[in-house]
Amino acid sequence: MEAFFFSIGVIIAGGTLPLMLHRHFTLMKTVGVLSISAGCLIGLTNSLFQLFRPETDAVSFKYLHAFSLSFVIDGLSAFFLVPVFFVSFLAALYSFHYLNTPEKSFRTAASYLFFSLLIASMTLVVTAANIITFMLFWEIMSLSSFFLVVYDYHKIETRKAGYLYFVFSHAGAMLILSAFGLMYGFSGSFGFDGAAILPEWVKIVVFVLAFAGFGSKAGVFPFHVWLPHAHPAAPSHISAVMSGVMIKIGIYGILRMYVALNYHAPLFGEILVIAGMISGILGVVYALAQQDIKRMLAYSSIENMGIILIGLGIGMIGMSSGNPLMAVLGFAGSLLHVLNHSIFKSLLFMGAGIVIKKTGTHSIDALGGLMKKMRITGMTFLIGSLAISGLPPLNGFVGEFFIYLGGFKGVGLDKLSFVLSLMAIISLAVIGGLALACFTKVVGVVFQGEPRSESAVKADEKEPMMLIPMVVLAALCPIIGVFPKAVFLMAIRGVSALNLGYGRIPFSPFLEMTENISQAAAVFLLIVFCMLALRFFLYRQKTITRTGTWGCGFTRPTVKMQYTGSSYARSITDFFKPVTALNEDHPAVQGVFPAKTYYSSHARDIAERYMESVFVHPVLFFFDKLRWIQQGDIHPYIGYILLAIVILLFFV
Amino acid sequence: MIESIILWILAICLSPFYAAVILKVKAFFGGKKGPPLLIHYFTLIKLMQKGSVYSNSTTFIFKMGPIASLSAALMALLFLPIAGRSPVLSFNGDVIFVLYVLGLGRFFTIAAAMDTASPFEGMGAAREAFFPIICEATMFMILILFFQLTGELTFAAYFTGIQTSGLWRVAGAPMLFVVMAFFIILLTENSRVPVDDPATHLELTMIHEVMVLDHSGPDFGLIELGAFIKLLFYSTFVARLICPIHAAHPFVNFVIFCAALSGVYVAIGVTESVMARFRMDRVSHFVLTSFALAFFATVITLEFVK
Amino acid sequence: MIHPVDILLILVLLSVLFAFASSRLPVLIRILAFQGVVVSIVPFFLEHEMTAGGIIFTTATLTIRGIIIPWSFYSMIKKMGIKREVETIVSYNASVFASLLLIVAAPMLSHKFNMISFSGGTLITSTAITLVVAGMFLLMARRNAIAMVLGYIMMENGIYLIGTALSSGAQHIVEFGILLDVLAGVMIMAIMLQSIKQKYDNLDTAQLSKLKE
Amino acid sequence: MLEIIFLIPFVAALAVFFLPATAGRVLLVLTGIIHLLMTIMVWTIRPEAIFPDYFALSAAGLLSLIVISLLFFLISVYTAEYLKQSHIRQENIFTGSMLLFLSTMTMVTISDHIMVMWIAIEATTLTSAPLIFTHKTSTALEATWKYVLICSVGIAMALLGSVLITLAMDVGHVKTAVSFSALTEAAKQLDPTWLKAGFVFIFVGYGTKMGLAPMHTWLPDAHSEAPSPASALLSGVLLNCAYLGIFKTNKIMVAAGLGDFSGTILMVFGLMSILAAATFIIKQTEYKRMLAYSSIENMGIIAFGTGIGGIGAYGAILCLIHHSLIKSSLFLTSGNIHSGYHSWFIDKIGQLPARMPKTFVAFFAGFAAIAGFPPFGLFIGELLIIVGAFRAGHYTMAAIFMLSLCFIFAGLSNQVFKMSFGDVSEDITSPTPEKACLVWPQYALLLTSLALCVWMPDILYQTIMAAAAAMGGGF
Repeated sequence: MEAFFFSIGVIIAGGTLPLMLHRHFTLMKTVGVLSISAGCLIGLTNSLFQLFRPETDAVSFKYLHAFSLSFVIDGLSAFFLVPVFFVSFLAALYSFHYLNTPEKSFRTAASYLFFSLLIASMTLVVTAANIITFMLFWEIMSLSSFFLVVYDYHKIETRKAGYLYFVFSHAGAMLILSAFGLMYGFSGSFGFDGAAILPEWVKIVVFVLAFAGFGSKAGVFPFHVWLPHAHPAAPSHISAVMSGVMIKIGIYGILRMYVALNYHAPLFGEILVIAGMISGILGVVYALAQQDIKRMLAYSSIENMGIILIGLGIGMIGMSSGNPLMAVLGFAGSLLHVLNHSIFKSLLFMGAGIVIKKTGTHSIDALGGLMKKMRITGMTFLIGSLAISGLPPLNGFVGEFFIYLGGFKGVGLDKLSFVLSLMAIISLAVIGGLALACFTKVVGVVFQGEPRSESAVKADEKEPMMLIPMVVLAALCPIIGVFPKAVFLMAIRGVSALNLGYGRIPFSPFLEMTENISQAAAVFLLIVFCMLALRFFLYRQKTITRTGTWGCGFTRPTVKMQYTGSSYARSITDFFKPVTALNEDHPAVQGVFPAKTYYSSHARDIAERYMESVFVHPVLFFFDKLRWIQQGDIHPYIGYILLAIVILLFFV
Repeated sequence: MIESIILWILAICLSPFYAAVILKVKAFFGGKKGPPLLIHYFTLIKLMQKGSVYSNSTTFIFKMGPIASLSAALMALLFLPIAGRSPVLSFNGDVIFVLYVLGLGRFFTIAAAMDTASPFEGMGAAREAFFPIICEATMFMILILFFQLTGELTFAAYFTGIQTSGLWRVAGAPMLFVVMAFFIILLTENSRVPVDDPATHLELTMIHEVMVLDHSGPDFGLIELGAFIKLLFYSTFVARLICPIHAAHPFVNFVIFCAALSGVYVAIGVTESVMARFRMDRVSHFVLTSFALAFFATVITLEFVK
Repeated sequence: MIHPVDILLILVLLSVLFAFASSRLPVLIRILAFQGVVVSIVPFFLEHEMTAGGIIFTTATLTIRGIIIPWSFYSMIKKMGIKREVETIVSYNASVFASLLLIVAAPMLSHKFNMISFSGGTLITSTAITLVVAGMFLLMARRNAIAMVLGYIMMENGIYLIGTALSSGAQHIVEFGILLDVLAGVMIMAIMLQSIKQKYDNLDTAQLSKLKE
Repeated sequence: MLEIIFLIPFVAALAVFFLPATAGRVLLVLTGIIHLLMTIMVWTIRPEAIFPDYFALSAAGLLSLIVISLLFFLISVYTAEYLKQSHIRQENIFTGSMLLFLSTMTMVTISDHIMVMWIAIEATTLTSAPLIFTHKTSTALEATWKYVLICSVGIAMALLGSVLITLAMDVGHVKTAVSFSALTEAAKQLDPTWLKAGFVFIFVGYGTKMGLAPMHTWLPDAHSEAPSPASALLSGVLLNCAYLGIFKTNKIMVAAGLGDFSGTILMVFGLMSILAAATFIIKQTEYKRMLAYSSIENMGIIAFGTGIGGIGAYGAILCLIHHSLIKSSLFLTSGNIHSGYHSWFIDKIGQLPARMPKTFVAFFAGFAAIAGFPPFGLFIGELLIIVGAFRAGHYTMAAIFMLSLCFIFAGLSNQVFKMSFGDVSEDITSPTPEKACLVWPQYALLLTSLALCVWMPDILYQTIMAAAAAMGGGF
């Protein structure tokens, strides 16, 4: 535990020192990055060590006399600590070259402060062992990430994003607090472990409330509205941390509540599976429809949260129906996906960050051909895309594979569990296919083909500190994909902390599965290698000519003729028409010599649309109607006093 | 094991031959003599001997495309019980692995197409990305059914030995739906009429062929080979399902299997001859039909089993 | 036999009626002066024994309520040339009707609280309630600022009545407090009145409704 | 010797009326310092009062006293600088009234007798009226008029309530001093009907002064029209004084076993206040009015917490302390913003970080604090109130409470965003000069709130617990 707090101390120091050094830009960045990354490394080693230790560490401090700040590192906490420290470490490195405007020296320093606070609060939330501690650091986490989101507050979209994020995180916190309040109300103790004695109906209410609250942080549909706004608005290393790890804290919250309540109602699993399916499918459909590269990645995070939730739901269904194998597979699969998603999503955000920085545009349809100028970025982005599409032999597949296996175990169950397992499997399949379409679109349009605009022509990549983290992350994807054993053991450690009542979870049946994956992946790589050799052999001493792309007989092709991302996605989004209504803007062509015209379209998020018309407008209308109270004349004001007295006297 | 590997190699070698059966059937319906049954071998050899022309727009991904798609097809075949013999590789959940490996092949095919900056190839890529989504859903629906029937998640459990006839025994008539669903998947995944027309010359209406417009020489050869293997892979399902007979002697078995396979290819050829290809926006409905069939099969069977 | 206090109280109630009906400021002020005097002398007729301090306080109250305040308002109207008409929100006829209703309702309310069981006449509590509510009514129904202040004074009269008549334990601090309140409060209000007059040249509070949502 | 603490500012105020303006400023700060020192002394040695029937120290009073004293000191530092910049006619009246205001508020905190308390609270109204009227504009006039009249009517109700409580004593044949402490001890013997009636009147009366809806109507006007230091005082401490009256009466009610009755009233009015605040914050156009409505919200929260009792009462007292610290800092900051942009309209403010970085930090930190974010103390207070509400089983009320807090947050942050980051029409991005004396008091206030969320002195904790214990506080 000391090492844990020490690492947090170092991280915070990395946030405060830059504030003092903000006059020396490079020195400030060096100090900040070094300190934060060193702290993260210490924390990472410590949490790996903690993860494989049998006993849990607990520590408690007195707080404001009556309360205590207690922290516990059990398997679950340690499991979530790993990605938090790891991704933050790489994001800190990445920021060194990413934040390179000396004119904004002070703002950069402030961003390091909030960055360090964000890391610290995430780790403290994950280790918090009572309500007060949890809420305290949860709110600090929201607040510090908010400041990071509004880093570029000059842009109006950023301000809108920051506002949405702020309001949603507050509402989410209120929901969580109400769940905690109920817990405290019935148990009378602030600790999580007191929750096990609640009556059953209270447990259900608590779980539902907590799910809604944590779900809004995790970006679960329909509480996700803030996410596609906030993640693109933040600087890219922050997006990487937010999308890579911060939203997982919401998942952690759900799991922690599940552990604390120690109640295995089938309802929990059902809620999670259904929410997961909706988030997964809609998330990826919207991702496909996006034209902004970071927004698209943000929606893809929603999709992956859906996959994780499906896994958790399968685990909970397995738990409630007394199917240990299904439970462990579901939980372990989704924990694995938590880890994997944090790796490839932060990789993709970092890649997108470089692309945006170098080309100055967010729009997918304005880019193209970057693979030639940004080789490393392109390669790593490609690997990340393969991984996030869940393709073997990369890591994205591993988690999904276990979730599938768990889901198939559920097919053998009765009625509702069967239907849900069936739907879970089908939706995982559909999500997989759509994700593939989505990421082929991004890779194909952004990195391949020819540049579609001037800005995409003069891109380069020279900053090593931005490339190294991406290379590290990209290397991890195939490594975990081929040798999932180690991370799977980590996930099992996490699952055993879930208090499922199975005692020690045996490793052997699961290790066999990971062995299978390794073996198959190895065979596959062997085949690929043979094919490469074959190809090399076939091309010996052959004439290779280079020329323009064949235009099917069209002799003057231009880059404008290329297929764009929007047209690529159109047929699929049309298939999901009811939820992906397009907003089109296209002034009609008129007159003999028509002026230049344009066409723009974007898919509107159904939740966002209905949030306005179903919730925001009625609320505003209601409060508008109340405004006559303060109409300026003093006479009714005195009447209010009389009225209050008269009404109250009735009750005397 | 050795036997399985021999069968695997045999299947690879036979795949171009069977693809030519389709051409022969189509020629028969067209009242023509048609190309020889070994035409695809000639084409492959010819292609392998040539050099290549690459577009200036392309990168290494363009060259990765053929390799990835061929490797994926080869990998998939490794898990497939050919002629009812146990496959080379098999483990719990290999069906999922295979489907996703095929996805990897598709990813690279699409990426290679996008690499050329050609509008037509982009169009094909978009379609290639779209239709298989529904196919995968159907495949998983069928898998759920098979899992319910056998309790296993391997191809070996479905198509080895007497297992297949076991499926028929338990599920009965609904199995016909599954066969039809499989056939539709086969047509879609392998870009056959009525989803796609490999013989057309109008790039705007093509899916798979248009994606490989810029590939040439050995690269194109590898793609072709991959396509043949993939076709064989799906045809094997259908063949085993319509002809689940398992004889004691492996050779007899193999002959029966080959005959069934020929039947499937003839059926493809007949379909191609008597049907016109769909309008692009109707294709998704057609593919959805397969999902509906699989869904009904599952629901009916489960009622039946209970 | 009619208790002497009751006679006083009936006079007070009458003054309420008149106050509601009067449309002229000077008349209103005079009625309030009269009411102040009557209310102030009520303690003399109650059965408490009067201490020296009590007598002093009562006399002081009498002077302030009956003489100083009315006189100062009177002179203010004269000096500043304030319009004598009282602008209303609720018309005079309706006001009179309301006051009648009030006088009927007040005893019912005092019954509810068993107030009659206290020393003094039966009327004392209902009169006090009437005064308080009537004062608030004036505050709500008159637009003229002076009339509103007068309403406030009427309210204070009612509270004074309850304070002195009903509670014996409250020592003189109650009376002192009320006195201070009336004096200082009215003084501040008078300053405000002057400022309003300076700013708007009349005392119609309808102009004072700019601060609103 | 306790009384001296309110006599000193009184004497100082009298002196200021006869001194030149600059000397008045010095005396203002000086009195602030002396008052703070004396408050600390009162905390440590707890002197006896000369008139023990009228004045006595109570836990709640001590808390209010230290808050008043600290706030006044910091605000006086700000005011001294503020007065140099703004051109207020008859500055002596302003400074003198501030000191008188301090004197009367101090008197509220140490008064124990029901009537003395009432007199002191009424006196705060009278002494603060000149502060609101400082600018002498027509709107200031209107605000003052409404303030004086509505508060006087309200306070008259409180007087009636106090009289009714003495009646309750008579009916119950209780013979003690009419002081809160004595009454709390004898609460069981008081006549419950009269006590309830008395509470209703006192609640409505002091509630008017405290700004509980629907009696809050004067508050936004008065707070927006007063000069910023005066608004800070009004919002930061005046409301607390009124609350003290309700708190002490509620204490009697709880002791008399009528806690349910008074608690329900407090909770319902608390919720109404929060909803009223939400109504007007959402579409607010002037930032000072917005802050004023936020005060109404916080008073509602405090009333709600007090009504819950138990852990909620503890939370309410925390909220009371932190609200004073934070809200007064926000009002002071609003004065800075006005001096930079010369407008009270939210639309006209923008790009704060570029133009007034220090003010921005104070403003945004204040906003985060008032919205209940850690590491500021309001967070703990609100958290305790919410869990307390659940503990006491008021689920519906807790739900309404949290929902309206969300609405208010949405409204408040929308406006604060516009002000902080929005674009301004005129294109001035060069920083406006910011005097140290005009930002450090805010920082000090916010840092105090922050520090109290991290570490609380034992004596403070004991006092809060003692105050909350009367409401069944504690855990």
